[in-house]
Amino acid sequence: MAVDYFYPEYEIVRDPNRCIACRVCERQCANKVHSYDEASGKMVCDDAKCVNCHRCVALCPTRALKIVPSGDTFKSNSNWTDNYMKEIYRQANSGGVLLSSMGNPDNFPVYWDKILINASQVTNPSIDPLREPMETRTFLGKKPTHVKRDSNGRLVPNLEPQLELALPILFGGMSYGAISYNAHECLARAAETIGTFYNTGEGGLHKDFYKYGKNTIVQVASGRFGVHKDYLNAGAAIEIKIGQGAKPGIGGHLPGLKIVGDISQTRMIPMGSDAISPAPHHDIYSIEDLHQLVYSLKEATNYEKPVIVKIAAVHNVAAIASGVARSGADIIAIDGFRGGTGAAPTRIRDNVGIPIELALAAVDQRLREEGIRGNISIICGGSIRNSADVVKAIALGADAVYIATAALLALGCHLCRSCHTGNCNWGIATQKPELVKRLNTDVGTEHLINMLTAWGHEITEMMGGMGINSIEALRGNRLMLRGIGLTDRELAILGIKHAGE
Amino acid sequence: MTDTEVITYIVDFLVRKQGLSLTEMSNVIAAPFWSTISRKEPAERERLSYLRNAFASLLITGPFSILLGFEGGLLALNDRLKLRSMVVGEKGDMVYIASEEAAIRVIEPNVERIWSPRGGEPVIVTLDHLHK
Amino acid sequence: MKRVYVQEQWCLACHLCEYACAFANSGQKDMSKALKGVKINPRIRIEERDNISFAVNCRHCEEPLCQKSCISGAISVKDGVVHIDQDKCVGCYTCVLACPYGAIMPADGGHVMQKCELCTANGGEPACVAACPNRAIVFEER
Amino acid sequence: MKYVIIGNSAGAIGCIEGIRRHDKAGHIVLISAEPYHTYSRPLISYLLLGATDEQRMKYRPDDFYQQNGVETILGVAVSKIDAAKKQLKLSDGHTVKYDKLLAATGSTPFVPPTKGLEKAANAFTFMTLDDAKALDAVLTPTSRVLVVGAGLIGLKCVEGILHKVQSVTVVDLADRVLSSILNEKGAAIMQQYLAAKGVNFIMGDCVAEFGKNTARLQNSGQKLEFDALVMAVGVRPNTQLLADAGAETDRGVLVDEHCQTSLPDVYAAGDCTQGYDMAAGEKRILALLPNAYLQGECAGANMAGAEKEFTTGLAMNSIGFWGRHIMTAGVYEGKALEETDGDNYKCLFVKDNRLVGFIIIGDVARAGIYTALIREQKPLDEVDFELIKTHPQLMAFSRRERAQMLAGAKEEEA
Repeated sequence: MAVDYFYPEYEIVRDPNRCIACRVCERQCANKVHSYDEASGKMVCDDAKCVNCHRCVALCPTRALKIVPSGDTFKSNSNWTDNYMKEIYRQANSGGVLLSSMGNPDNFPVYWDKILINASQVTNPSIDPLREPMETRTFLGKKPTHVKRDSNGRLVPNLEPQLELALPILFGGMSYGAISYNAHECLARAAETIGTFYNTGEGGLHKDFYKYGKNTIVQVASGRFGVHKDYLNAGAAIEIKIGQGAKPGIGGHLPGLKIVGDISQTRMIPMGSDAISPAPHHDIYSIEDLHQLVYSLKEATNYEKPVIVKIAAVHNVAAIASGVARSGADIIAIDGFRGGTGAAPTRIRDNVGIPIELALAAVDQRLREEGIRGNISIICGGSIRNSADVVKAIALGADAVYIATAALLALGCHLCRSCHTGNCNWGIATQKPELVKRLNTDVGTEHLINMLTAWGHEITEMMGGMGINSIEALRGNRLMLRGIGLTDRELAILGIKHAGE
Repeated sequence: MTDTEVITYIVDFLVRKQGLSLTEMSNVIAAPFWSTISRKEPAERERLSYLRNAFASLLITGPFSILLGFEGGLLALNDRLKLRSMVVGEKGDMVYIASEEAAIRVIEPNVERIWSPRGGEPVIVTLDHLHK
Repeated sequence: MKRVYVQEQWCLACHLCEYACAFANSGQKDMSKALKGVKINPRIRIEERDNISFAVNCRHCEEPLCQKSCISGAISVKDGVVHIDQDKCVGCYTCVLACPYGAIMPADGGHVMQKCELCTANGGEPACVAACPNRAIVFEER
Repeated sequence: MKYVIIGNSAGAIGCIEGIRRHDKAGHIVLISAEPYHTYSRPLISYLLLGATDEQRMKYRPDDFYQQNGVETILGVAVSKIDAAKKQLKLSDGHTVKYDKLLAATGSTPFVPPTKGLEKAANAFTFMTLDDAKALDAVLTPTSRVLVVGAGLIGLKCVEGILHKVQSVTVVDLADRVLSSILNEKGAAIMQQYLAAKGVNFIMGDCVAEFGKNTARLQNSGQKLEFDALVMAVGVRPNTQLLADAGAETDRGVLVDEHCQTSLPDVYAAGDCTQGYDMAAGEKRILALLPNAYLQGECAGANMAGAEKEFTTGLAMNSIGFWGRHIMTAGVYEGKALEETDGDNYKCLFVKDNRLVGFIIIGDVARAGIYTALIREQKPLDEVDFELIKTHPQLMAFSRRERAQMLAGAKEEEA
């Protein structure tokens, strides 16, 4: 342990007056941090194993535990931060690529927090959402460019297949394998109750969840895990995953220890083998090839389901989006660089990709300029943290948003960022039965429904404040936003005025 | 650009460019609520849903009360919440439209019919000679 | 009548229900003071083996064998809840011999018996159900 | 409808509660030779021990009779039952007519005829509250007490008085203590334990002749001195009244699964009856309070016109001495699975894939789970018997059965 030993980043503080040695923390810590010392009758803990997931803190009946930064620091150095030094120690010791989970935690600017929302005062009346109907129903899909009429002049509904949502919020793709069976069930049931959709992620769809098909978006990724005809037809829409905000340009990586039981069966890959999906779709080497995959999927599902193309927000995203809008896809999903992941190389997660706010604004602007904004709907994600982010995203031009990390938090996740270990103490990003059972699907579903219901109310409150009573009037309505602490360049990209104007 | 100009461009796009009827145009800019649509007959429900979905961004949620002149007649329309007032009066083959009932009665004290159209419900008046 | 029902598939064998029960029946306001250094004697008990676990407490039977077998008439039923009058109980354990669920046990000291009484004396909401982190026990009408 | 009940203990109270569950209005008359409010006879030893008092040992609250609309005739014995005329003759000359009758006459101590017994000073039996009070009255710290009978009653009496007398000697013809409920191993453990508490035992002997304060033993010829004598050899069911009325009896009054005797509209409950013992598979005397209550409740329901059966009569005993508890149930037949762990002893009796009996000394926690195995005649191959042998637990049952027990699942759709 010599050269690369470094003092744990966090340590557990146990209040001796409060601790009654009930050993709940010991039983509930899958990382084996806590233990009972028979001799002294006291609880002891090994901070080095702690991932700061707060399971013990949450369950301690006498609130005797808290987790604090250990305060141990190398000589302070704003260039060589503690983290960079530790990463070198780890790599000097392992020689391997550092893996980590969830979204980029670094101190890049978060544009959501620099955008402010409008409210009516005199010029137009604000609307009281408790008295007037407030409409958040959203249709995602291609909008017709021309009206068609039949022989006796009646309008022919030439509308491509749409996704109808009660709320412009969908659950982002998280594969069965990265997260547990119970987590998937919660997302599916909540989506069904709320009237929105959850995304299977690149792990295929467990046969038990086919019954939630009409609220499911089935993902087709480069690895084609679990993709077969029934799978494509089971969902309400098909999403081609080109990229993911946390790891643009590379494939997915599910550690072998998570490929067990019916996960390998659902993914149609052998037990225990690492599920590495290749970087590119090997049938899409240029934007033109996307057109073929889109239509082969439409062909396979009799043109009854909208096709979504999910890309990571990277440089030149507007041009990419424009290509996608012309590929026959019905919806484009853009995943910002803060988006989460079950496992991704730390370096890529923390340095590759651009903020979703800028990407979204740029794409919406470009499609409007090219007059093809109606070709596709835009879903943005990575990461939406609250309902204000949702309103800002829609005002910047999104039709709807994907939330994934927020959903995990609602299920109990405490963002300890160690999903790749498969040891999730909250029963979400794990396949160990004794941990999976920690997520009661009734409770999880209820929590997701509560969160979305709460966000729904908040969105209608904010809309009402702006005098808007239907979500369509908020979409792309940049007049409702103002920037603060942003450069003119950033304001221009976002297409919003500065606060005070 | 004033609100009036914006609305005029919207109507022009919908009626002239897209070829929608005046009623269909009204069903876009003052689209009924989804709850109202869902109570309609299937055919009507499909028609209104189609219009509201296809031209979603042209829905005007701010309150308005407009008079639109077109070759051969007049259209009067309130926003779907009817936050603005509008009254229509008739006497013989004369039609009077104003924000307030009092204005009509000043012009025509013996007006025969007078009513206030519901939000989003267009009132279309055409000149007689066109119909013969 | 509302009873405590077990949803076995969600029980994590964390034992929080036992500590909540011991505290609720301690008559004290501070859990640390009530239970520090104490070997708890809760009225709800966990059974666990491998990945299976569940909490057992009195089922408050409609035909309670304990009440019918009690030799001192210390056990009575009020609004469906089976109570023990610890003043009348002489600690003969006949109820322990009768209860098919093993849900009656000696109170501290072993002279009188104790059993779950659905926290009727502690505010009416079972403390064990409130403490369960995974809704493995629920208090409802079935 | 007029219900008449003879007796005032568990059987009688069970009957009242059984009737009132189905007939809130019918007139109930309860006749008891004892003057007391219903009290629990087994508690008399706890009374002497100081674990209870006359108020707290009442089997039901003071307002029980009034709450249940029961007219009580206390301190009066029934001298004759006229089954034909459906009426009773009381010792005070009155007659009481009945539509439905329950006889819960209990049992009386059996005192074997012994030479000179009438000369013995301070001789008592140990059955009623009066017996306990009379015995207690004569005891002094220097009293030497001779107890004839090392059964449940005798030894519980010893537990009640040991702390207030100088010495207690127990004599029993049987070779071991508590012979009716313990096997050799169990009895040995308990005898050793009780002896350690200061009880003197003389087993395999009986009293040949009594003097005023002396007792000469038959086999060993020993001469014992005593200041107080308790005769606790055994009890006899009180069947005379019903036998004279024509009811079919054997050792006790024979009752069917409705607790009905052979006489129409005449039921019986408690120690006086001989009812079906499901572990033994035949009708036996089951002089146990729980059994008396259940028979009384069943009889009451039937008397009130409902349809109730009591088929789960079972020998079961829970008896403790100074905190050391014994639990026994069923019959000791079939294969005996013994297990000793320190001063805990457990013996399970298995026959034809069923648990038919058990003896537990010491760690008696949750023993009711074993009792239920006997009562429900649970096939042992349907439970994890190896697991449940270690200690009684619901883990040994199937998930479906646990769902029925703990999750309120119905029989079929569990």
